[in-house]
Amino acid sequence: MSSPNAATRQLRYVDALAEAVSQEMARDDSVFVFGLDVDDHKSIQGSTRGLLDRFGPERIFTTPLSEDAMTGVAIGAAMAGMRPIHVHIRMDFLLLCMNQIVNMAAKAHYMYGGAVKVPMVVRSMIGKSWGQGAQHSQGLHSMFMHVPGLKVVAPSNAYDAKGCMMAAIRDDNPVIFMEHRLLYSTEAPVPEDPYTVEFGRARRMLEGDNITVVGVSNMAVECLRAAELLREVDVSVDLIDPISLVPLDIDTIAQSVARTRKLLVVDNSWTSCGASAEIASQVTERLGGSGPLQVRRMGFAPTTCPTTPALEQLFYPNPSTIAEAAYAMARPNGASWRPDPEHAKLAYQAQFKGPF
Amino acid sequence: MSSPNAATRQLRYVDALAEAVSQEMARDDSVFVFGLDVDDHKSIQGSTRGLLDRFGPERIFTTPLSEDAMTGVAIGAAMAGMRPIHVHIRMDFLLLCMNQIVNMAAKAHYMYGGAVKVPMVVRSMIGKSWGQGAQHSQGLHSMFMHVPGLKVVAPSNAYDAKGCMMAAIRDDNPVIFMEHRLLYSTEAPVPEDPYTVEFGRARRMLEGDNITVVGVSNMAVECLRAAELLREVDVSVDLIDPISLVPLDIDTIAQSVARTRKLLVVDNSWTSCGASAEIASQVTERLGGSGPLQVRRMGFAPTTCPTTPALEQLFYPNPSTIAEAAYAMARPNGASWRPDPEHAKLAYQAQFKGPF
Amino acid sequence: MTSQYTPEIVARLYRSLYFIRRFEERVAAIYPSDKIKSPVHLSIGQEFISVGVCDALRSDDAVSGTYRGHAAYLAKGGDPAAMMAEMYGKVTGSAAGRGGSMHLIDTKANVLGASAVVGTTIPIAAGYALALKRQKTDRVVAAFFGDGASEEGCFYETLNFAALHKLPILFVCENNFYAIHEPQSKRWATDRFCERVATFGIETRKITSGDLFEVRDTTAELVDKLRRGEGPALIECHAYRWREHVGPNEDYDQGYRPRSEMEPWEARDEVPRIAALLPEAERAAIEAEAEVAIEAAVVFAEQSPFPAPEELYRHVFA
Amino acid sequence: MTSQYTPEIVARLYRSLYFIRRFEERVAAIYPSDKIKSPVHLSIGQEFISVGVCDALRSDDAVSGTYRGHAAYLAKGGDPAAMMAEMYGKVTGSAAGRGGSMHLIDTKANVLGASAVVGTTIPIAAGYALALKRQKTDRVVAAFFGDGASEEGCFYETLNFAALHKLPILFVCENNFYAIHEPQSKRWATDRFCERVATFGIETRKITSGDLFEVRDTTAELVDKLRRGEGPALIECHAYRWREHVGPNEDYDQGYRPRSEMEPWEARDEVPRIAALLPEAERAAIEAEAEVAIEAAVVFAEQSPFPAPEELYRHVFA
Ligand SMILES: Cc1ncc(C[n+]2csc(CCOP(=O)(O)OP(=O)(O)O)c2C)c(N)n1
Ligand SMILES: Cc1ncc(C[n+]2csc(CCOP(=O)(O)OP(=O)(O)O)c2C)c(N)n1
Ligand SMILES: [Mg+2]
Ligand SMILES: [Mg+2]
Repeated sequence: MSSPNAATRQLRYVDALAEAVSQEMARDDSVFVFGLDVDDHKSIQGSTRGLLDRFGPERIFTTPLSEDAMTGVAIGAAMAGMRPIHVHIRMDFLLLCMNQIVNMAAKAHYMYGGAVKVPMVVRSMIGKSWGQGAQHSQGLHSMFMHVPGLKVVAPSNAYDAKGCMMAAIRDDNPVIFMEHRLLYSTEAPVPEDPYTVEFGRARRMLEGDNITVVGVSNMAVECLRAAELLREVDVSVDLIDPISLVPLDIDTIAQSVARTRKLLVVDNSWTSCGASAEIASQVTERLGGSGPLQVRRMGFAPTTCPTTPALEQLFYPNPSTIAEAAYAMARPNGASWRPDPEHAKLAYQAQFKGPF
Repeated sequence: MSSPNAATRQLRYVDALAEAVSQEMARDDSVFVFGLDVDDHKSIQGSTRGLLDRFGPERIFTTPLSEDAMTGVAIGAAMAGMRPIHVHIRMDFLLLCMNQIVNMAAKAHYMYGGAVKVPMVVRSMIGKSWGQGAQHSQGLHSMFMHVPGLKVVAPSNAYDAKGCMMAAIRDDNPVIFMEHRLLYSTEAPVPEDPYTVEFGRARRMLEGDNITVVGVSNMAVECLRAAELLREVDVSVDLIDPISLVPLDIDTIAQSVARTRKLLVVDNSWTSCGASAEIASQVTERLGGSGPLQVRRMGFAPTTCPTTPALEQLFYPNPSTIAEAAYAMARPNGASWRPDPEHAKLAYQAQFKGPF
Repeated sequence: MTSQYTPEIVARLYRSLYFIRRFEERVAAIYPSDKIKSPVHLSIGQEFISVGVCDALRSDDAVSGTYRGHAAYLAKGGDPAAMMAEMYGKVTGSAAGRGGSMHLIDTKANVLGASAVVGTTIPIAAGYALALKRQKTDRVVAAFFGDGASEEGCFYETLNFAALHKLPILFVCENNFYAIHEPQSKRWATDRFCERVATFGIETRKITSGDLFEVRDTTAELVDKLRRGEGPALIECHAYRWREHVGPNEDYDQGYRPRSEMEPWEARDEVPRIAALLPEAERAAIEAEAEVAIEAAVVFAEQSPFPAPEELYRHVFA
Repeated sequence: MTSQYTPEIVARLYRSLYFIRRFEERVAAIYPSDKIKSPVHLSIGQEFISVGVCDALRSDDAVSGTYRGHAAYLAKGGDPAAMMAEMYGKVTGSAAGRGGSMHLIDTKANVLGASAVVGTTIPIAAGYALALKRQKTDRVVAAFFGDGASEEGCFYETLNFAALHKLPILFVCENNFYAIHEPQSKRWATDRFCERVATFGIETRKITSGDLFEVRDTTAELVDKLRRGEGPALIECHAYRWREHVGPNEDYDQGYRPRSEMEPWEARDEVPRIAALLPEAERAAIEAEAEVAIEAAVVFAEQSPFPAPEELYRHVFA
């Protein structure tokens, strides 16, 4: 991770994304951005704001509704030496692109014996709340983690958003860049100068002794709040944000679990064959033989995402359910405990309002 | 599992598939079969043989090369009360169908509040050897296991192939039916009368005390051979074939591991976020806290599948590498051991010849 | 408007048209209260297409709609109370509160469920039509979709398959010239859309008038052919979306399209035009009846309970 | 054949055509030895298309082929020794032994890699063309694909995008009437293929003659327009696959197609026809040269080593 000397200021996640892309486009002519609606006045919730004015319609342009072919176009342009950033307003739409991403982008470098590279970034956003429902809420990162040849990153804050985006654009491989709608308005100190956040290095967000908690994407934020709640009942959490899922910094996670012997992985998707399964398995393969190990995964309920808020709130882990689960693991012999739900709310959950 | 009284005879896997479909088509007019090449003289390596003659071109027909829309057609026909079987000659091509399978087939029943059902079967075959390479070799079951609403089955022998196929056709949900090219010619005793193999019941193929081995799809067969080799060095294997991956009979697996405290999962795909990760995680969640637990996963090498036999043979687990890994787990303090590779070969590996 | 239009038919058409317009206006009015926590894509201004098409269908024919599907759902006879309850997220909703505005369904009225992934429902509608054909009925399916949806590959795949198998499906493209904020000029290489579809051997009609009667007549003629097994047909129908892409408001201040584009459409709005064809008393009665039904739907939605927590786990598998 | 055909050009065309025919015949001859453990899809009978198209391209133009891509690879100047080694699975292969017959690539000759998933390379070729355009070159891409591939949705998506952006891409559909064993009548609703493509504003040509010179002339004319930035073009070229879909043999005994279908194509085979245009000595010299080069490729493949085990883990990431 480079440590830029430049001044930092508070920046929103969404603006950090736009700034990263803008700086890279200025630095490198071969970078371009395309995808439905990247050039309209809403500019993907602001995450592509300013790019059209600055770089013109040859370098940032919308497409027809043709996600499959457009992914192929990105791959072809990348093979020819350009650095496309292909944007999707929901991760669910990547299901239309699976053939190109998995059969071609992931494999081209290997399958052609190293003769070509596919330096492209696939940006997509996970939706949540306000009736996003079955088809606008999915976190599909595990499908990409499954396939060799793809990098997968999921920054949880504005600093990492900018640094990962710059690293993704400079990477010579296809990078699946997973964003979360509810993180867009969250702020963090972000240096003005360009910098990269290196893939494969997890961030220890909190140091603690009682339990290791890994939070993926916006679940890192929810875990942070859970850890605050847990501190009130004297449970100290070693909280880790993997930032990048491929490559995965399993060393940092395993070192922590070697100490706590308790691992809770909280993901932004279903647990079955999910990122949480991978993290839990790798830790167990390393540490299971040396003594008791408590492992638990949390993620989406094993159902389709319902639209009604009455059920939607039960579909996701939240600081309260996370804290409750972590407490039960950390104090297996104590009485069960759950934080006051009102108290457990996250600031951004109160703010966010639809329709999108 | 129903136990038919009828006579059994040796049948090949591929013929068991055809027989199951034929019997169901005869029983139920709403069943039909479609997909590229299902009605040609090669009839998907024989797995649809005889259906055209018996049931005519309205009930078994080829399609244009349009996997995405054809999956939608299957879903629509299923919603209207039919029972389509959509056939793909390679599982890799399901990547073209992900949007329809994941966004619609898996979700329709839930997302519409139970108003519709989607009883369809998606048959697809995993390819292996003879230069199948990057795009004709993938086992993508974990992507489907990730998504609630899909059933996933992977029979490893002719008996289960017939029974699972009948169960899949009768199931009111979308079922991803995963076959393996190298299993097609393998024989087993198969009753002539119709019967179903119930989903969610694993089969204990061998009873043993030293280690639990789970083998998925044709890896169950490779594990069986590995277990034979291990018997020669006095390692006894509790070998489990899950048969169905969703629903997954984790009870049978966990009961075994509770005894052996050693679990080796061998899958027919990559391990990262794979079926092996899910099985390992569920077992760990249940049993990790109660004492040391050795867990290991084997699967495809974490690379794209190369075509050259020189590398392809290293890409897959085989009886020799499986036995070696299981031995190391069962005898952690012993010297390492590996069976004689010639001895370890499977009969079907010697037989199989390309081009397909 | 041809002479076949008896006063009864005109009244029926107006009943449907007026109801949809007012129902959506009511949704828009409720929206700021945050009681409807669902992305809503209003069809205001485009309702005449659904009304015209659905009136030419039988009740046992099926309709497949989109996330902008309020009009098709209601025009086909979908239950308005269940729809309103669905948008409120109530257990009495058409999808038991799991689908919201984008996934309307009413199997009794033969409204197939809609999808939030653009284009996905097109091949599904064809599959439904295949089943109808195999069942030797003369039922047909009308599949609605937008101009944007027609850019997805699955649309072409479906055209080819439907034509090859002579499926009883009427494709209805609601061409409103935009996909979200992107005009057609940035998405379509040419506008030779019907000409292209025709090369599959599919009969096509392009309707640019905004005339409900033309939509109905055209549909009736094409559906006759569908029932005779002559294979699929397509209508491209021009229309204009009066409100923002998603949400209750107008958005002419956003700069991506001028209000002047909408004005000709507003000027020939079918709601007042068809109203004017009816005797005043009848018109008033139809409108009063609609208001009562809409009010009843809102009350039903408001008073219905939310799903109980254990509902979360129901219906994952059938 | 127009008067522009100097003896040099004819000799060059024959050199390429004869080489490809003999190279594939050699592959077929080797196949039963099991040394080539790769599914091979021979282009025997269809080579004239690749030869005609590629001869009209510059060496800095690119070609995108398919799993039936031997002809395009060789016609564009791909290295035959690397290709043969690739089929043998040797480390000296064009893809270092990781791709086999279905994934041929030669970046020096501007042969983009091929895919075993039908249709996938079509949009990739368009992306390559987009890059060439952005780089302000006048280079073009020729994208080969089969009639079956044209049924995939991504083909239509690509046509629309390529036309919209006026990309320098020549689509070349090798229409051999079959996808594996399925005839077009079971896959295409109509054969109004060029007409359909033209509705995107794409210039199209249909070549049914089997004439290499017509292919070359047509390509030359269209490529001129591409270089001038006038947008994409498409050639539909009829041809016939003489051998089985995959593998080295004929398969007229299988019942899905009669040998009589092939006979007219065999009768106007371009190999002897163009041979006859050359002076005997020159023809013989070209043929002898080809045999030597093919023999050298086989020797190279035979003698090259297999990749070492650690090669398995190379090139997962760049
Ligand atoms: C596959 C897919 N891509 C993108 C989107 C985002 N999106 C939602 S609506 C829409 C516009 C669709 O336009 P059109 O089909 O013309 O319908 P209209 O909204 O104009 O009625 C887009 C791009 C989506 N939901 N699904
Ligand atoms: C997406 C996909 N579907 C199916 C297949 C199986 N398959 C391999 S070649 C082929 C036929 C393709 O026909 P066409 O495009 O006409 O090319 P040809 O073989 O005739 O040269 C098919 C269906 C595949 N490889 N990829
Ligand atoms: Mg539109
Ligand atoms: Mg063909």
